[in-house]
Amino acid sequence: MNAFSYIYLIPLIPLLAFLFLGFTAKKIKEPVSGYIGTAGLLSVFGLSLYTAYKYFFEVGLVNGKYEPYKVMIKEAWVHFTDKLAIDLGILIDPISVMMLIVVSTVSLMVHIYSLGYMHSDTGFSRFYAYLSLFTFSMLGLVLSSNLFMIYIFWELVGVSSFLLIGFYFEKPSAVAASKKAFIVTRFADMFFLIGILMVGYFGQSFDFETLNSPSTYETIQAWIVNHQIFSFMGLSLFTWALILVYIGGMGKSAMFPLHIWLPDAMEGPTPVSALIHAATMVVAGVYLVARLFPLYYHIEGGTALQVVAVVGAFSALFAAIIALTQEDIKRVLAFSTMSQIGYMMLALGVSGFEGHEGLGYMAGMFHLFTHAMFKALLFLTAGAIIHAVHSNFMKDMGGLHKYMPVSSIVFLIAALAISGIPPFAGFFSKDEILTAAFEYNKFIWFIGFLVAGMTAFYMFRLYFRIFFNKQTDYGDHKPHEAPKTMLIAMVFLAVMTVVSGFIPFSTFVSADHKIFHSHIHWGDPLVIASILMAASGIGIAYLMYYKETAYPQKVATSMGNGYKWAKNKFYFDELYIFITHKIIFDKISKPIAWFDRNVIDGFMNLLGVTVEKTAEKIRFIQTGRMQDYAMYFVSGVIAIVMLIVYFR
Amino acid sequence: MIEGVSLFEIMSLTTILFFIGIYGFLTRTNLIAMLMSLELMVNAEAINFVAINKYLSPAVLQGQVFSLFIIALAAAETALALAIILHLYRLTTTIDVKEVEELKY
Amino acid sequence: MDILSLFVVVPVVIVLAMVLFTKNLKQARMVALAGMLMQLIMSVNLIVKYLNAREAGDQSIMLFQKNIPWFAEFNAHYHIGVDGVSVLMILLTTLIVIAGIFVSWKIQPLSKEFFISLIVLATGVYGFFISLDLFTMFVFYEIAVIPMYLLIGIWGSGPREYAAMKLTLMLMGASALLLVALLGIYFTSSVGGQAPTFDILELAQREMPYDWQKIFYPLAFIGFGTIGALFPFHTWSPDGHASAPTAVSMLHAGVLMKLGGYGIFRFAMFLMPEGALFWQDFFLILAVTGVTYGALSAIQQTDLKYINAYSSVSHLGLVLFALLMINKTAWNGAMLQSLSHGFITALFFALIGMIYGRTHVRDITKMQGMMRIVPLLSVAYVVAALANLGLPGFSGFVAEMNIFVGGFLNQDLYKQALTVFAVTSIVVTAVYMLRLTGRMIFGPTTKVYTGLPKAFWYEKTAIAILVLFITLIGTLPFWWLQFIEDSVNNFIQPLIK
Amino acid sequence: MNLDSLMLMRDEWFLTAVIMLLLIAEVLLSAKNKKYIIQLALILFGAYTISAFLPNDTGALFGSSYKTYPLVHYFKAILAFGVFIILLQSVNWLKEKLLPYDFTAEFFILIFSSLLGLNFMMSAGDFLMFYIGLELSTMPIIALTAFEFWNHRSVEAGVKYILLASISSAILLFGVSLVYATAGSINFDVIKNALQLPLLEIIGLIMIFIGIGFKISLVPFHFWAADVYEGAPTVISNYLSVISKGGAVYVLMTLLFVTFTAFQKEWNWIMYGTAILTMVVGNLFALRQQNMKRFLAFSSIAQAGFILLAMLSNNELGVKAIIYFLLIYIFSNVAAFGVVHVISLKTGKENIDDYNGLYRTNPKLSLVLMIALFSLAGIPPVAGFFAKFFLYAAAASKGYYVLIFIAVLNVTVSLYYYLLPVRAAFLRVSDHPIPFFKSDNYSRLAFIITMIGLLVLGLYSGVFEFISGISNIF
Amino acid sequence: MFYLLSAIIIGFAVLSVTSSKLYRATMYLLFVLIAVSGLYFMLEYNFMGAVQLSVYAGGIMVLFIYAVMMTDKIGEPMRSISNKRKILPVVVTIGTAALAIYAIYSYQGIAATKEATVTTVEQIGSKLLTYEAGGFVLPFEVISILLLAAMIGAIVIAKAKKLVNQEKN
Repeated sequence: MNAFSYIYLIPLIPLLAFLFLGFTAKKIKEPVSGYIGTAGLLSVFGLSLYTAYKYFFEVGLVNGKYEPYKVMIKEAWVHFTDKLAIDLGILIDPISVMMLIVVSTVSLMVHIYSLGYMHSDTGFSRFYAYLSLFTFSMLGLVLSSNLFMIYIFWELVGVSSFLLIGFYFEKPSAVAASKKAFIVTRFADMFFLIGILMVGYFGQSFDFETLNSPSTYETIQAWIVNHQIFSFMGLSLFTWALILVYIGGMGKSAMFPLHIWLPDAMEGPTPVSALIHAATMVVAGVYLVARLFPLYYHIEGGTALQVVAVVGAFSALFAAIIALTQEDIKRVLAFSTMSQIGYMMLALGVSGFEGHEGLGYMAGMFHLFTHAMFKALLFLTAGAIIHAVHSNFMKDMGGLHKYMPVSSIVFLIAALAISGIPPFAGFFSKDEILTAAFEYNKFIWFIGFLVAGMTAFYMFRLYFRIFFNKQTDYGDHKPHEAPKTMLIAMVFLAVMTVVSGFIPFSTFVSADHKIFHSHIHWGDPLVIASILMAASGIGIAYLMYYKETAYPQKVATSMGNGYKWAKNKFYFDELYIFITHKIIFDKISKPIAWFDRNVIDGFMNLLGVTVEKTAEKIRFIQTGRMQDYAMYFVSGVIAIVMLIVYFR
Repeated sequence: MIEGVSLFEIMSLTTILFFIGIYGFLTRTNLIAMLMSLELMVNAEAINFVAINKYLSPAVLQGQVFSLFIIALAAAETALALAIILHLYRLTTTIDVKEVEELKY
Repeated sequence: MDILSLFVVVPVVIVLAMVLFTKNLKQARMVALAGMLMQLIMSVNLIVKYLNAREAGDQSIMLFQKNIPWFAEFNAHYHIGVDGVSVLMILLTTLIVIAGIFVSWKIQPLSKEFFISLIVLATGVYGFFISLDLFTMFVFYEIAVIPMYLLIGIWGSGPREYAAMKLTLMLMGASALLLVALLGIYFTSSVGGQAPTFDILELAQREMPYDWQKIFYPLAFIGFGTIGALFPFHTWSPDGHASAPTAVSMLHAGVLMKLGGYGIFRFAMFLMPEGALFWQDFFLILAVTGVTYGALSAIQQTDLKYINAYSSVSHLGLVLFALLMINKTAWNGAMLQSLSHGFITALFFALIGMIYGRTHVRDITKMQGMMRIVPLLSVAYVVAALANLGLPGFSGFVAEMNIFVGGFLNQDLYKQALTVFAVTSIVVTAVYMLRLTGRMIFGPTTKVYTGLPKAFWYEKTAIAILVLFITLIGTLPFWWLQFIEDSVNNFIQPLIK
Repeated sequence: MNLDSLMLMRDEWFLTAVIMLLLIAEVLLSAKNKKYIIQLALILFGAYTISAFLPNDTGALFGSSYKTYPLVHYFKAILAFGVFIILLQSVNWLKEKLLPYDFTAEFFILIFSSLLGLNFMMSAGDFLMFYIGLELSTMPIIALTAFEFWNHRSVEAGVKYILLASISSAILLFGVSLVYATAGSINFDVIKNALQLPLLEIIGLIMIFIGIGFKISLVPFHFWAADVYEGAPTVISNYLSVISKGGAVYVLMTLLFVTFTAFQKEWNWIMYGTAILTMVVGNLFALRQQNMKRFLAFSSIAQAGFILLAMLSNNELGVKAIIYFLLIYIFSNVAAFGVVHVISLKTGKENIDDYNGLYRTNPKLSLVLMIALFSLAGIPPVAGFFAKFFLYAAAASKGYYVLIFIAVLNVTVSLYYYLLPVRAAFLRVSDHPIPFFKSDNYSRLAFIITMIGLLVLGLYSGVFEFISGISNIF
Repeated sequence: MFYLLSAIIIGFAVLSVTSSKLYRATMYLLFVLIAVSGLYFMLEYNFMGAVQLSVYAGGIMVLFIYAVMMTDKIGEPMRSISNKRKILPVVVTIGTAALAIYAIYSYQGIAATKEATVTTVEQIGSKLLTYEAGGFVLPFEVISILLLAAMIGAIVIAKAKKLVNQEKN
């Protein structure tokens, strides 16, 4: 066995916690269930750290390259053919270990945070059960060694997200949001599944190691060249397969146009938003692309990767525009998340493969890591605020700085980080993305650059409006600082936000698993430009929002319809509702249901009715008159004779 | 056999007689009249058997004996039928065929 | 008595015991339960014996065969035997009947008769699954179908007479087609002067003339397909399910509808491989239509049972679809799906029955927030819904994945496209399942229903049995697939030659 | 010719002896003891039935105008057995309705003569015996049809039956005369080899077919059946629908398979059409009937259509299938009619709607009804299924798949109406159900016998094996 | 002579089935029967002719006349069915008859007539009592049972009314 044979414990512990809490949800009272869940996560966190240490510093690096390790739990869990099977295995390589750290850290923090946040909620135990389920699924997802296995956990995170969004199941909006989230991601998963089927068909394997090995993509590439007819819209079917897989990732990662579920998902408890909809699950799409990166990069010259980049860039811009106008703080954060994930996608999309060319890849992963920290922090802080003022809307807030100083400071740290102000974590990762993009395509770089400024603006708009701006009268119900458990989590993440930028990420994660070194060149005009951009964004926000001013209103009016559209998220919800309800439900499903009841069933009934009617009618042939009967006798003779004569 | 008369003619006669009987059966409204039509048919058959026997296989008397049995059976049948019809008459005081059209459909 | 015949004999003995010795509900259900527990022990024993036999290297297609001439004149034998699939199907039947008994713990009126009919039905199903002779198979098939009439007609709800009649007539009409096919197979099997036979193992050795296969295969396929809810012959199922009492819906959707897929697998395709290939494309279209069509229809339904009935149309459509794909993976999926759908749909109908028994309403627009009222049932309902939409960890997922992968493994682009088409059903399934749970389980509680009794122990038992097996299949698919693969490997041979 | 050879005819002799003994008893017994006639008749006939099951030799008597061979011998026994069950069912009716008028002996004599007529008809070796047997089987039963002389319907049925039977036998006889003209003989053995099939002969054969078809009640010669069954006493309807039909089917079968083999091709056309017509019309008419007797009448018309399926086969398989079917059919129909009879006698109710809720008050009777109807519909494990299956098999053996297809569709339709009484009895509840009553012991015995028959004959193949052992009549 | 008889038979047969007076119809039938017996005599089958006269014209006709007199209101015409409803019977009977006659004439076997013989009473008698091939002793015996049964049936039904009346009183 190899060095990581204990690794199955990492997903197993949360699973056991889930089962235990699930079956005893009625009997175990708060806070015991919380402690159980947290204790489980603590051990997972420990194991993750141990794994990371062991991998990165002890066994992983061989000749300057990180060798993947694989722990097989059950070979051929489902056996399809001799080559295709779902193997349950754990793959340990740089990105999975990195994700392990992200997931376990954020999850642990959320567990701790929730001890305070979910205090005296009737569903306390249920909440922890769900959290454990989610953690299990997410850990499973990141550790999967097999494309199909990732799909399994993909679905499981989907369902835990569904359960957690709909946690307040008596609230119709929460139920609707959970439904929407599940169905939209499920819709994307359908493409993912088709993609998997195609990858399996062409690649003849579901195993990541096999798929990512040069021999596989060379074979496929050769096949593509030889089979030009198997193409659709100019792209080979395998590229389409990768795009379909990416659509799955788009659904999970809320990329345009499958993003509509994410804002609504904020109906869930805030810690959940922090964990699932900011730090971990939503980046699954990024992780998926990173997982299959060699395929994306090598097949047909990276056409699929271009799609990733374009979609990522567009989503980043699109979400940032919407985020500028939102009033609900969690929604601002949600769109911010979407925008940042767009960034990561963009980074992957512009990446090369080997050495320094793989900067984008590394930067994307790096951004994933830092973003997880600061975005989780933002959400947790937002949770503390909502906890304090019992509202999600900025109009109900203002001047909170004096009531909640700690929150204010950690929020500021996170906001600076996301805006890309050095020395906070976001700066390093974002800057490397922009560098990579600049080398790849100026236009994409420009989008990223623009988005960076917008990000700084809307984050500080948020910050100022919450903590400064007008002095709202909160009545007798004065806001107060969050309880200790919540603060511990927030402060820990704040520390992470500050320090994680200094991790030499490129020595750990790279597209070809080989170490390379990347440095920030402080004098580089790109760096200066981006810092300036962020600063100007902050500045404008300061001017507009530090005090209550009339500028925002003016700007909004001057933008006219543009503002309205952005505020209404460009009417995408309405479009989707139109498509699903008006077209699919009313125009397809209803006619089909009608058709079934009236035409097909009607036909069967008609058969019955016809027989009955005929029976009713011909009954009167039997008149009761003997002569008529005799008549039939004689006619019978004549008829039969005629027939016989005719047929003979 | 009858001199100068072929079996064709005799059989045509019986056929016509038979179908007159059938016609009577089909059109009469009186049960006894219907029974009488039946007698015509039975007679036609009896003649048939005798004539066929006489013309075609005079050595074997099958047809001629058959016709005797036909007459005997016809007598029995008529007796039974009349008994029932008369009983019906006593129940309903009519022997119109309409009286026996109650069971139908 | 050999171990297989006991599966038929024991139910008959139970029925006789009930007819002769029981008087009221309590006695009847105890006898029924005791008998079925005995069946359960025998089923488990059968699995163990089966595994041992395979372990010991017994490679014959069918194990534990028993062949007794019945109508020697017709060469019709009472020929029984099992392979992996039938072993599992027997287990499925047993479990669902047991769950059904628990669900009908308080059935009224004519309780004794209810259990008698139920067990008669089960007898037919057991017989069907073990028979290796077309004649025996057909006899058991009809035995399984006819008690349905009484079960729905007497204990059903709504337009029960209509539904019972429709179901019976459509199924018997289908069996009529089957009968023609069966006779056709029988008489065309006398090629080369051999005595015609009903024995499937022997029939497989004889090659039926291609022209006849082309004629009789569709008859057999539609005959079996009707009970397997093949579009457009499925309309008996919504009405039938909606009107049937709980246990009957469970047994019917859970087991009886599986007879269709099983029959096609075991008899129609195995005996008429060339016919199957000839008609493959045509029936594929019907099957795929059924898959999406059933799912789309389900969206519009508001009656719980109708939703489920259409869901069954969709999911069993997948079984037929997979069978028509004709490769091992898809067939594994088909059989696993039969099994999985059996448990899931039985769980659904059990829960619907329990909820209906409390609220007397099945319209999802009329009740909300059941989670607060009957938490256990609601949780189970959510579990069932998730299992139904193919969540990993539950049985539906592995089955469907086998089917889709199998479908896609065809070299033929047409079939791959159809597979893609079938995959869309997983989204639509999610839509209607979530719509249902969103309306009924979640949301603010409907006031009228507060204070309804929580789940009783016998209801919990039924739920526990079904959920347990749904999860077992979902988490340990390889254990179940070993049975199926063993059987599929043999039965697909004529088709992939 | 000696006594031994006369023993070949012992079925008929014994039956004649029974008739004579009853006649004597009727004369000798004093009015007070008349009621014992029932028991006496049952015992005598029972003894006859048992004797009928004893094996008999093959042979021909009276210049081959009388023939016997195992199949016909055992078929006679089967019919006798059927009559015996019917008699058991009729005891109560006899006691209640006929004993006051002192007509019980006459009832037995007439019904036995009818059976005797059937026996002669089946054993006939020439048209004369055939014709006399036919008349002998018909005429007593006509008298019995009108036996409920206080009931207008019964008398109407009698009138219809005798007039229509007369015209049908007249047509048959005319046909015989035509065949006699062309084939030159009335002896079957001679005719068999002398068939040349000119048009005249075909007309004759068709007229003969119509005469027999009338007795089997094939469409379009079936019209009398419903009216007569409905009007006649239930016992007689029962007898007509199974025994007399069974005998006629047997005769048709032997004529077709043995005597008129030359006519095969044309026969098949007739059979094909008539079978479809009979099944369809019988089913459609039965669909909307309210009166149980009328309903069963149409059902038995439809059943006749199914029998014709096997008539097409013209092989040994067909013979087996037909005989086996008739055996099962006797059991099923006798049981069904028996239930109707018992209920009608107790309550006077004969409509299907009157049966609503029957199971709740009379569970056993309902079960008998259900099993009988299932057997008629052909649902396993009841014997009717196997019987029908063999009929299909017989037709399939000659490749008539389309016909079988039509037949099985008809079975589906027939299932609908067979389920109607079941629906009434089991599914429905009524405010005024038929009250609980105990059937008399004779009827019970009859029901038990039929139920055992229906449940055992199918699953136990011995009976069928036995029949197939003796069914080589070619 | 034959043609005369034929004309009588057909003529009176037609009258018998169309006459609106039942009593007259009976008389016409009697003429037909007598004419038929004439035909038997012509065919040199005297025994049959005698039987026809005695059994038919004698016995059966008496029954008929008796029945008619019991039931019919003499002089009152019978209800006759409308002409429209006669069309079909006419067509069918004439059609079938035409078909039959066509068939008769198209069959040449009939033309092969043999020498005429006289059938004597002794021949008939011995045939009826012979049990070898060509004998008819069995039908002769069986018909006795038939007559017995028919007699019993007729008697029972004839007795019935009286009994029912008794019951009522």
